[in-house]
Amino acid sequence: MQEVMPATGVFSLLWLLIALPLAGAAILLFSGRKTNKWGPYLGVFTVFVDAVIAIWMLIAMMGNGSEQRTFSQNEFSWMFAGNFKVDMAFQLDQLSMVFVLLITIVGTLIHVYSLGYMSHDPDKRKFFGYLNLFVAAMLLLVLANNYLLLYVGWEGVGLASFLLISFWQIKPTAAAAGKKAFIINRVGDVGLSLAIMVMFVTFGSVGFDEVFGSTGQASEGTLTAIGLLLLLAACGKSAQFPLQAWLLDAMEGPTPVSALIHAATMVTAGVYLITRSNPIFDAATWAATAVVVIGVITMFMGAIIGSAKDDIKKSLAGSTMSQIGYMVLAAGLGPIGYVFAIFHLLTHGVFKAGLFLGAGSVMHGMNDNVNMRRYGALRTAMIVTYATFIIGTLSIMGIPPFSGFWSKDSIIHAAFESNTLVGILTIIAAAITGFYMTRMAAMTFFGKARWEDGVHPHESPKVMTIPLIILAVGSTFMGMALLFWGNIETWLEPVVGIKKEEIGIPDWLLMTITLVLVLAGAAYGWIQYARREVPIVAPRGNWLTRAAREDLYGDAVNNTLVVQPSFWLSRFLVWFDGSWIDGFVNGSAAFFGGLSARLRPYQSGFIRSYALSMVGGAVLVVLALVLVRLS
Amino acid sequence: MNPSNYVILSALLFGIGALGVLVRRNAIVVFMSVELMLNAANLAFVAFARMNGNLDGQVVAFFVMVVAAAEVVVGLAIIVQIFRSRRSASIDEPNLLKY
Amino acid sequence: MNSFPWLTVLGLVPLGGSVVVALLPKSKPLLAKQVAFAISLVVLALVVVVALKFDGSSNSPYQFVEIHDWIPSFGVTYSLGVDGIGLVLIALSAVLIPVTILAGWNDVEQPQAESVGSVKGYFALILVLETMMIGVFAATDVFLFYVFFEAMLIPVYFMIGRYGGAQRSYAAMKFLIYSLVGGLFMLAAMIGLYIVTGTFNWFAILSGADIDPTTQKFLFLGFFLAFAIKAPMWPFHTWLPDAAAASKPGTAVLLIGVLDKVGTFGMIRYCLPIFPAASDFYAPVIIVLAVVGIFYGAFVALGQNDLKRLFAYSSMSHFGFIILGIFVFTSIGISGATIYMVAHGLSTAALFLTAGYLMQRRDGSSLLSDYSGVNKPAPVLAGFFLFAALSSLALPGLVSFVGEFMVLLGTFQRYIWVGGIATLGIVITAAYVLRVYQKSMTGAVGSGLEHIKDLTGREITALVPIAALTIFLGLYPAPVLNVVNPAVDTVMTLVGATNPEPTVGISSTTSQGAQQ
Amino acid sequence: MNAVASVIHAVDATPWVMPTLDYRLLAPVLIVLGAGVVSVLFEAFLPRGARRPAQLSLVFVSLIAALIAVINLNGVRETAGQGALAIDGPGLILQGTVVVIAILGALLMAERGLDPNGDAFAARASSLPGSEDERQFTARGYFQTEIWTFFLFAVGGMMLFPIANDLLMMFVALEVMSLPLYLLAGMARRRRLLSQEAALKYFVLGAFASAFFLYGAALLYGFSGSISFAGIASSLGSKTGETALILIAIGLVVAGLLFKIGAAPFHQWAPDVYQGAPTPLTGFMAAAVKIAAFGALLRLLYVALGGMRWDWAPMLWVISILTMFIGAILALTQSDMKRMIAYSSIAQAGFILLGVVAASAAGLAGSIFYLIAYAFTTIGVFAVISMVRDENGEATHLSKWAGLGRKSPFIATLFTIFMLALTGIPLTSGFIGKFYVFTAAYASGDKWLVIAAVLASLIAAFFYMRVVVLMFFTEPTQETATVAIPSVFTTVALAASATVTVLLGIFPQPLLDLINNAGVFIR
Amino acid sequence: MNSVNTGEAIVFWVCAVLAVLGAVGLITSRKAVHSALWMALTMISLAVLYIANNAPFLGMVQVIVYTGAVMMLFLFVLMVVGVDSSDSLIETIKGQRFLALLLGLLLIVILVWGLGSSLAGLPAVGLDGANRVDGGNVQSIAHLIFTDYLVVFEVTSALLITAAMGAMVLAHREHWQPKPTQAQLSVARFKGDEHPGNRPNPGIYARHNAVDTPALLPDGTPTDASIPGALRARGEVAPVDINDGRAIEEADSL
Repeated sequence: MQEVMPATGVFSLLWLLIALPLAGAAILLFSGRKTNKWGPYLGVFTVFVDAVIAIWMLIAMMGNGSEQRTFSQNEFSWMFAGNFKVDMAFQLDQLSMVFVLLITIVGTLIHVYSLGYMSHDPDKRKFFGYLNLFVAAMLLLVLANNYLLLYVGWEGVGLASFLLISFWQIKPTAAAAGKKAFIINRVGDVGLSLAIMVMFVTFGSVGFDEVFGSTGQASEGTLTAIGLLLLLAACGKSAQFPLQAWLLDAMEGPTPVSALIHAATMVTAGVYLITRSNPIFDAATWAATAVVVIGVITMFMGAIIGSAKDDIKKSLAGSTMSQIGYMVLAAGLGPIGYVFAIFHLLTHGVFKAGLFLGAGSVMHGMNDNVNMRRYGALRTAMIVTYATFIIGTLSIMGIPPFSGFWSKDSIIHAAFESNTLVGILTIIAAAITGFYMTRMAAMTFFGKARWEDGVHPHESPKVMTIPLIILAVGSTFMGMALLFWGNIETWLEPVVGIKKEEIGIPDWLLMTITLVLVLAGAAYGWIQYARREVPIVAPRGNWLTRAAREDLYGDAVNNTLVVQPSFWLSRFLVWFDGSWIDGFVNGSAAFFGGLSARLRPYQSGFIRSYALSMVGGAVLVVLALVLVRLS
Repeated sequence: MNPSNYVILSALLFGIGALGVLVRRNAIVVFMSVELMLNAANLAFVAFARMNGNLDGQVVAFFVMVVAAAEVVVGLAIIVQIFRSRRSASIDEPNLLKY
Repeated sequence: MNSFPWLTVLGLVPLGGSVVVALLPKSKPLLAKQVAFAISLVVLALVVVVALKFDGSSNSPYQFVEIHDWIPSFGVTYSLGVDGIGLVLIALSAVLIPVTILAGWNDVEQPQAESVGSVKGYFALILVLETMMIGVFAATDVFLFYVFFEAMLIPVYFMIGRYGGAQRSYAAMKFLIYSLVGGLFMLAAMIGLYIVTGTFNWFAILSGADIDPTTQKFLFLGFFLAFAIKAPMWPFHTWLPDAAAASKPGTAVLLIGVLDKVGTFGMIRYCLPIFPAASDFYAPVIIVLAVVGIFYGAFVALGQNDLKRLFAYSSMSHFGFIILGIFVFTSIGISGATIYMVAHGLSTAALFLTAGYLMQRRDGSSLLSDYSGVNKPAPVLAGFFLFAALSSLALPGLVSFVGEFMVLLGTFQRYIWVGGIATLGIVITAAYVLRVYQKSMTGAVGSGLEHIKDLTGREITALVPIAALTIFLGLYPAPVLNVVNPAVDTVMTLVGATNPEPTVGISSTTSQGAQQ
Repeated sequence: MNAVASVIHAVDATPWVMPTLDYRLLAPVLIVLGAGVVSVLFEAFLPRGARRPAQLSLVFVSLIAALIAVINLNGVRETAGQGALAIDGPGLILQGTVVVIAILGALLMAERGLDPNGDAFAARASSLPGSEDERQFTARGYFQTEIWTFFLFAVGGMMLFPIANDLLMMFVALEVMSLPLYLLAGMARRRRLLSQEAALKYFVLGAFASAFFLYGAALLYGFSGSISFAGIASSLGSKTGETALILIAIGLVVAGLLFKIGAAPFHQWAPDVYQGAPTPLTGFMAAAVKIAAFGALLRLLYVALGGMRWDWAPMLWVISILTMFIGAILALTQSDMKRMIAYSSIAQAGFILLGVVAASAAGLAGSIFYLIAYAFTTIGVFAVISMVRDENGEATHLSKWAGLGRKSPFIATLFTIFMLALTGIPLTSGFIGKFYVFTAAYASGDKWLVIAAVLASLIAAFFYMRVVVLMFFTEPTQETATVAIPSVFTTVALAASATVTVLLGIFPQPLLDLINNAGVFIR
Repeated sequence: MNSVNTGEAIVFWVCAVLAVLGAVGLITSRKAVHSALWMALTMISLAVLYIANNAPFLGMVQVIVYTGAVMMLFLFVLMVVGVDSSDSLIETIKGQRFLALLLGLLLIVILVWGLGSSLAGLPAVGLDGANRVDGGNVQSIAHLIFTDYLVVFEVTSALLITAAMGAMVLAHREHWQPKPTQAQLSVARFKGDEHPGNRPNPGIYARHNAVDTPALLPDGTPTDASIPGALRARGEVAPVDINDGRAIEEADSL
């Protein structure tokens, strides 16, 4: 167990990490048009300051021994009743630290990039407000010291995601995509809620320390339940099967959003959750296995979808799914894989952000056209973008020495350590990665220009390219830096533990096989899309392509199984409410009205009828008396 | 024979009077039927007075006669008034107030 | 200082104010509004004072107690006092009234053919209603409670019937009759209670002998029916959509935001402590109905095209949560339900007021299909609408989340499966709330909406306190929990329920120790 | 034979003892009946112009004197008039209420400010409707002032009815009360055919009911050998046989009284009579007759037949439920205000019967409270009805009340208060009344009766509130009536009834104390 | 007199039959006058039965008050209303007759059964004792009326005043102007335009003496003055051929 240190020194600023962007968001969102001018800069500034603080904290943390790197700050009691008590408390440990760094640094870059990308948007101020809100929520997610507070960040990033996806909400598709993202995420949130509840019922607390501290006493069934529920949560946030359908639609949002939220940070929250909950998964093998299965499935789904999409962002989104699938399966492997899941998460955060921003840069130059079939030969028109994008591509494909190579190779290795089949599957997926990334790069930058009329591709302004360059540098060196200089394995070990197993084949062989397969895939992509003419209208393709273009029928399945039945039920209940429940109410009113109308004729106005009823009454009264006496 | 036969007779007369109220349409006849009922009650009072051995019943009967006389006067006045307005003594005729 | 009759004064101020407002000349509607608003602020200030003087850590759960004989023949006392729950709900009313007045500043003024009442009348009625609401939450005599409970109907009846929309007569009547159904059965049960206990005074009833279970079951039904209708619980809910649809937004806010809380408040205050055995006996049925209500309301809301009806059904769904929280008999559940009441009051206010602003900009149409793309011409309005929507779907960080989660947790603690199923409700909630937002606020600007004005300063001013409270209490609910929890503990003791202990490891004491 | 023999039996004649009459105890009744006689003299000897002021002064002075006389008897608990009258707490309260209601009723009847042509009574009841005679009498203002004689006699009868302590007194009081009312009911100035019809119906059915009462009384006498309630009560304890006789006797006597209170199925006269009779009289009648008749019913059942409680309670149970529901349900579809209130009064009678069924001290007190509350409210209701007019006089059709709240908010508000009281909404007298009788019934174990009453209240609420809907939630139209400005008479009556209605709702304790201290009937 | 001797039994049976007969006649006669007469029969029978029951005073009062006063009042009103008025035998209210018979008979059955079962075999105390106290039936009743029932007795006066006054108010037509005296009437008669003398009788000098045929003035011209106003108003005046009279004269002269 790690020792929990009080948050002193720079760590006393923990709350500020969250509060700064939150304040930024509040100012930007509530201040009105007055702040239009300087608002975006404020947005950048807050995140930048966060990044500075984060780096400062990192330095401070490295000054401590590896067992004294957990800092906790308790602000106040948040919810409490009976034996339930949750604090507004933050905790920074090594795992959080890397996330804080990722979020603040990549966040800063993307904020800067957005200054250019969104420069013409009238609602720019709001955009930065949302971005700041996102950063704040994401930081809360990773800094929370208990699951419930984590949940706040968890939904907070979902909210920011919703807001940013539907940022251009005048487009119905964007609005719909935002809603869809939120609702599907909510399904995952149900999982998280329930997991928290099970934890509370089991352990009497939802704090990380308390839960993990007594994991050993809980039954495996309970832990499996918690694990599966957490997995459900992770599926929602990280777009894992079967809750993957929202991510592709989420590309309706502005590209920086896709980069920050739907590639680098938010979607990896699921991985964070699983990794953070490692004591639970370690004790619940079935849940861990499920995590692996989900990861594998999503890894392939994402890859296949990414291979078929002509929309550059959606293709990248498919790739994101696939890469997160890697991370998830790695996390599912247990102590063997946690570190590498996080490792890959970090490298992926950087190179995928770069790729997305690159794609954004391309779109910027192509009048926001996202169809790669109308790209081609852009390498000359936008050289910086081209260069950084290619670096990113190489990185994600796992070509040495780019960052992706190190992290992905670690995962493949870990997979083999755990289970040969999973290992083989990861290699195959890597090959597909090679294919679709090459396809993307080829369609965009190589081949003939297939531009639409009136499009004049041009390089993006500095404010956009500089972040690209920085991210490209990161894509290149970060893997090595983290692995060798940063020593990520030992860094994270106190939190997640680490375990090494021997595998049957030597490392170099595995690496080679992987590389060969990736290159084969890349070659196939090159041949298909750089050498050959790319038709402007997509050919029909085989069944897999068609299915992939339909997101592997994810929406169709959701519609058939969930959405449509819901609407039918809703319509039925509306009818039922009006006709039956309200019908009963109004019916009983009508009944008495009708009864009244039916009885009125007996008040006939004839004295003799009245006398008759009086005689009847007298008889009734007498009979009643007699009957009572008799009974 | 038993004195209670008087009571039985009064019951019979009472019932017949009630029946008369129900079936007759001439207001005056209806009213006569009511008087018959009062008389039946009187007979009962008288008979019970004898059976109980006190005179309260007879006193009551006496007062009932007074009351009945007053009632007759009022009743007939009302009937005459109605007759003047409507030229009819039918009890079914005044039938504007109903439902 | 406690001898000062704070609660009486609190109740009398709005009552006197309403008389003043009613006596103002008809020709000066503005003055009437200003006076009404000022009085509501005075009440709010008084409530703040009372809240500050309230001692959350005190041993006596009821404070500011005043007891005077009222109708000694019936054992009826004029007895007031607040516990945390009552205090919180009084505060909620005191906050919502000025907000409603401000938001509804011009609601009854427009030359609308449908409305038949005078401007000052509306505001006078609001103030009367405030008195009744304070009374109902502060009464510590069952009879007194009932008096306020029933008398409260009348101002609302007039507010719906005189100032409402097309179906107002029908809706007002339906509201009244429905309420009377509950009220009269409660009267019968109350009488039964009196027969059994010989008193109406709350403290005396509690200290009195236990009622035998059979009687409890009988009497409980009377009380519960009244509260279930008021709440409204499925299937006693159909008055609410009609009432909400026919009333002015302000009326709807007070109706759903505060008035309906009387139902759930009554369950906590009266059903549970007085009839513990019956509560226990009926709890399964009620829980099932509550869960049905959660989903039923949500699904019907999903299919509604009328904004006000939709919100009414959503409220019904929310009330399902509240009732659920109450009847699981856990501290978390009941505390959560109380927070949920506050949260729901705020979110309903936000929803109805923004929807009201919106509708006012389009001739009062409440049809969802009449709106689209409002975000473009009126971003502030859309923003508040979104905020209200998020508050309604219990976004973490907002006070509604605190309530909802605690309710669900409390439920889960007691009945795992019920809690699990109820949790699914949050998905549907998100679905219908966002559907409304998507349809009305996003997309292409609907015809006729291109030039609508964004919110004015007054309108924003009305919403800001709600939003601020929603966020503040979402992040820092302690002020509410501090006063509510002792009251809930009292209820738990009275109902004889204990909180389930965690299945393993840390007992409650050590967990607290660990977190300190 | 015997008959002849008995006549000449002047053998052992005993000297007569002069009956003792405590005039203090009889004072209230004597004042009112005496005033009635004086009123006859006024009619005979005063010039036409002087009659009305004289009669009005007489009426008010005598009623106030009677009220003082009643108050003077506070705490008295004994029989008077050789046992014919029972002067006890409940009786005095009922008597006092009758007097107060009579004062209010007299105020309504004296009103001449609402209609330029005079009060609500026909100038000449004997003139033909629509005849030249009628026109001339009206135009010349030759109003009948005999109504005040009748009124005083009726009040006298009502004051006797609840304190009658033997069957004969009760019967005579019933007739003294009823005969003038039969006459007055037929004397409306407008819609005279309806009024005469009302009188005929009231009279014929009333006489019919009296006959039932009387026959039942005969059988009771036959059973017990006594007509005094005390004698009957003691015979119930001592006699065991003759069950059928006593049951039939109870049935018939009670049926006769149920007629007067308008309980179903003896209720059918009420709507017709209420609608046809002159409105001020309807108000007075609806309020005061109910008090008197319930008083009598209570005394008969509690004092004379208390021992048969287990026999008559279930029967009244049925009657009560029947009455509540028939009244409430039939009122739902009425379109005439007076008629609707008539049905409402039937329903209210059903509620009061709850207190009777309870057969306990609480039941008695509850019934009395309810009666008082109901009476004041009813007077107020009819005061308002008499004020709402169009060019044809009183506008009793409901459609004419649409939008009245807009045209005359104050009067509409008062009427709303009355409707709320009749509904039984808290803070009005009606609520406390309902509460009290329900409590009494519940305490006596009639739980399900209370539930039934609750249901009936619910149905009743619907039509009461419909009036509010009509007045306040509807726009005025061309048809809408106007509220005539009344003179001081109606104003005072209205103010008094509204004040009492609200005060009893908020501070009922003084009256409750009064009623509870009054105790139970003397036996 | 604890039991009924034979003589009384005979009286009872005769009078009972007559009383019931009268009652049945009362409710079955079509003509109201007949009903009244039937009722008188019942009344008198009852009077006899009262006497047979040791109530001679009541018997007499019955004859005087009922058969004398009340029945006369009835008959008097019957004359006012129209002595010929008779009920049609067709029942107009649906179900009334059936239900009336049903309930009426049920009532009778209940009463007769109930009373019969309760009273059968019950000994009668008899009034000898009671009557003897004050030396006779009349005295005893008087004693009671003026002691125990004094208040009732006094109150009854209110009833009688009410009745008298009610009858007056409802039936007495007061005049709104003083009644003209004979002198005033004759002055008015001669001042008016109308012919002060008798009007011609119908049909004088006309061929017909039917009322609708105008009389002929001495000069042979017809005059409407002989025709009742009602007929004139209805226009039912028979045409008169003036020449008719002449023709007759001529014929006579021939």
